[in-house]
Amino acid sequence: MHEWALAEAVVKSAIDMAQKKNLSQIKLLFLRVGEVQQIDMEVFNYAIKELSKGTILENSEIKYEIFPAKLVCNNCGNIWSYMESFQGLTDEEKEAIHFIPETIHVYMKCPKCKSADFEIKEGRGVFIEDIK
Amino acid sequence: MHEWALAEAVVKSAIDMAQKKNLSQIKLLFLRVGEVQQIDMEVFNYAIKELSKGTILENSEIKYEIFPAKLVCNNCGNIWSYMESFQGLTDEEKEAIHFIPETIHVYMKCPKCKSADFEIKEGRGVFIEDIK
Amino acid sequence: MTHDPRLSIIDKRLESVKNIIAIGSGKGGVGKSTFSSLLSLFLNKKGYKIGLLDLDIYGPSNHVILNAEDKYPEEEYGLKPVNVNGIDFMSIIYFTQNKPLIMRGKELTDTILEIFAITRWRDLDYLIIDMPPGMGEVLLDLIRFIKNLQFLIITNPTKIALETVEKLINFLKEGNYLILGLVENMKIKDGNFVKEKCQELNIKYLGHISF
Amino acid sequence: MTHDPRLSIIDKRLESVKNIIAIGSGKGGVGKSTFSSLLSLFLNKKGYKIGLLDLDIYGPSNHVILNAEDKYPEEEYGLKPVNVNGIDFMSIIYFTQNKPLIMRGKELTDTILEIFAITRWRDLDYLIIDMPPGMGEVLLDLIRFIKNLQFLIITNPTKIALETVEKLINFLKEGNYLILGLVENMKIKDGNFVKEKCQELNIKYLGHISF
Ligand SMILES: Nc1ncnc2c1ncn2[C@@H]1O[C@H](COP(=O)(O)OP(=O)(O)O)[C@@H](O)[C@H]1O
Ligand SMILES: Nc1ncnc2c1ncn2[C@@H]1O[C@H](COP(=O)(O)OP(=O)(O)O)[C@@H](O)[C@H]1O
Ligand SMILES: [Mg+2]
Ligand SMILES: [Mg+2]
Ligand SMILES: [Mg+2]
Ligand SMILES: [Mg+2]
Ligand code: NI
Ligand code: NI
Ligand SMILES: [Zn+2]
Ligand SMILES: [Zn+2]
Repeated sequence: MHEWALAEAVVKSAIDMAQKKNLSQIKLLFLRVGEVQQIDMEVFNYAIKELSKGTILENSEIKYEIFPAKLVCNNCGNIWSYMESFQGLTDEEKEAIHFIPETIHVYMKCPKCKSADFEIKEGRGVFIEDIK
Repeated sequence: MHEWALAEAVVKSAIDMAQKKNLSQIKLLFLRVGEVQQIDMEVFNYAIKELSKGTILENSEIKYEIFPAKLVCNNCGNIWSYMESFQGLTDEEKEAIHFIPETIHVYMKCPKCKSADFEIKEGRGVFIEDIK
Repeated sequence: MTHDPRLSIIDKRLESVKNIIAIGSGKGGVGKSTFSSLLSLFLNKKGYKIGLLDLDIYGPSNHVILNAEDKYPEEEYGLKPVNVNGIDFMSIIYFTQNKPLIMRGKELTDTILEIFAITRWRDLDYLIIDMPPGMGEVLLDLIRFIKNLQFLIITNPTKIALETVEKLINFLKEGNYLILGLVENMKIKDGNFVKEKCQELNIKYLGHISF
Repeated sequence: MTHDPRLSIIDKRLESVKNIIAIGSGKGGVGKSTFSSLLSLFLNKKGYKIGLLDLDIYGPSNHVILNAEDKYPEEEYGLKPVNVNGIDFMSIIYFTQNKPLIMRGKELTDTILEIFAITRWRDLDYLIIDMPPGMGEVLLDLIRFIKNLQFLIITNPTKIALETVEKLINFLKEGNYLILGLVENMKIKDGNFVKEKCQELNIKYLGHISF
């Protein structure tokens, strides 16, 4: 349900951006959604639609690109996919990362060298890629 | 004179890199030198030559690319050139930055918003770009 | 033209907060967290609506001082802060199971942005922000992202602490950030040198707390 | 294939240093700097050759404790640490005129790398490294770049401090880093709970220092 908070941020941002671009109506909203937060896309999409009602974002097409997450170890250089480590997490751990992705450093280690000092190189957060 | 310390790092790195590449002799060493540290290129070049004697780096061609420094303000987004602010520094301040470039945050501000929270986007340090 | 939507929502999340006060020092161990918790309790007793946000990501402490370890923020169109003795409280501790959380600076920025983007503060008279020591991302990002931020500085009466506290004060003054004043904590013997330092730095001496 | 040559020279710069001991805590204000300085003086008196490196970039303190403010490192094929009462001392303070130095984490990494790359330590029995609070770049980069690093942990005997100190210890233990033991600083009243915590965490209790 905190997907609503993220949706609200997206809707507000999109409208702000449209105003800067002098758009009177948003035809397309293009979002990049990283897999780290495991966002519930159904809730998220529904929330965006609901919050768009009565705004210049209403009725616009929304395109989502789900971005696989790439983790890079600062210690040994190893690169691995989020999903590789995701399986081993408990529900509680998944939920913590769902809210604050950086808590990943509490619950995951580099599979090669066991370091917690790695970077979420790709696949973190929600970004607006484009509006039209 | 601390250019010798930097030269020593370059020589050691170049030789290490050559060994990894299985080169028996280095023909070309290509260095990128940022302008932030205001390295004395004459001393630096002399030091590299001296320290290379008797190594696989001896007699190699050394190419330098001096990189102008670009500063980007994290606060207002302003981008400016290092040289713009460099003129206003005292000798003591220049020397501090010469040794530890990050002390630039003590002595320079964004010319537009006066924030010290800016990034040395380009032109920091010495890098080996290539060896052949 | 990739845009991070969190940047657009922070103002909205804080729009019902009348005052935002960051408890800072630059120096560690001078009582920032103890003071943040006690100030929150005190103002709450006085009838003000108080929020307390622990932004010491590596070493959160307020949950210990307030004994708020067994609660959890509720999910409700975002996250609702935990209610502790009438104070609305948020801390990274609710996501770490009290285990070590290391991270680099860029990720501190992301953590702070995320917390501000998803935490739903209700109407507050004061949001107290407990800061970590240092002058890195947490300080720089608070300044960057939070409007109308006011600073309250804490020190202890030692030369070692003031050496660092003075740096924070000078940094804030140079940037024209609002400093409410300085609190001298852990005072043991009589002496005026912190008060005099305040005069020298032209900031308000707010009083002392005994050791 | 851009390469940072500093990474290749650090080992060489430290090759004549027999022991490298990082004084850490995670928590601020527990006496890391005071202890680092006093340990350095003590070991030096015992006849050991000692280097002391202050890596608390935002809040360096050892120059105050050692009264080493009026010296300056000499340039000699790099930088020669300052000699303070026989100790070889290096600190960011020599480059900041004691003014505020803010920076973000990535730049902390660069600062530390630069200091290690250009500082020429002579033969040393011990290099003592005074660490800042927190578990960010300074900790992570020391671990990453410095071989044979040993940690000595300091805490004060309060629940608040231990809450954070425990996190550092657990992090180091998980990574199999060498912990020499823990020093209990600022002890006021009798009590064994820090000692007991050491047993629980399976690390050596090295002793206490009174407040
Ligand atoms: N006025 C005081 N008298 C005695 N001890 C104090 C006082 N204020 C704080 N402390 C203690 O000092 C230590 C550091 O306090 P803390 O609030 O954690 O500081 P910070 O948040 O600045 O690191 C804690 O152990 C705390 O209990
Ligand atoms: N054993 C002690 N008794 C009394 N005060 C101490 C003791 N050790 C340190 N202090 C004081 O505590 C404060 C914090 O010490 P400091 O060495 O700066 O800690 P840190 O480096 O961990 O932040 C300083 O004001 C210092 O003088
Ligand atoms: Mg604290
Ligand atoms: Mg001084
Ligand atoms: Mg210290
Ligand atoms: Mg606990
Ligand atoms: Ni959710
Ligand atoms: Ni030089
Ligand atoms: Zn690894
Ligand atoms: Zn600016």
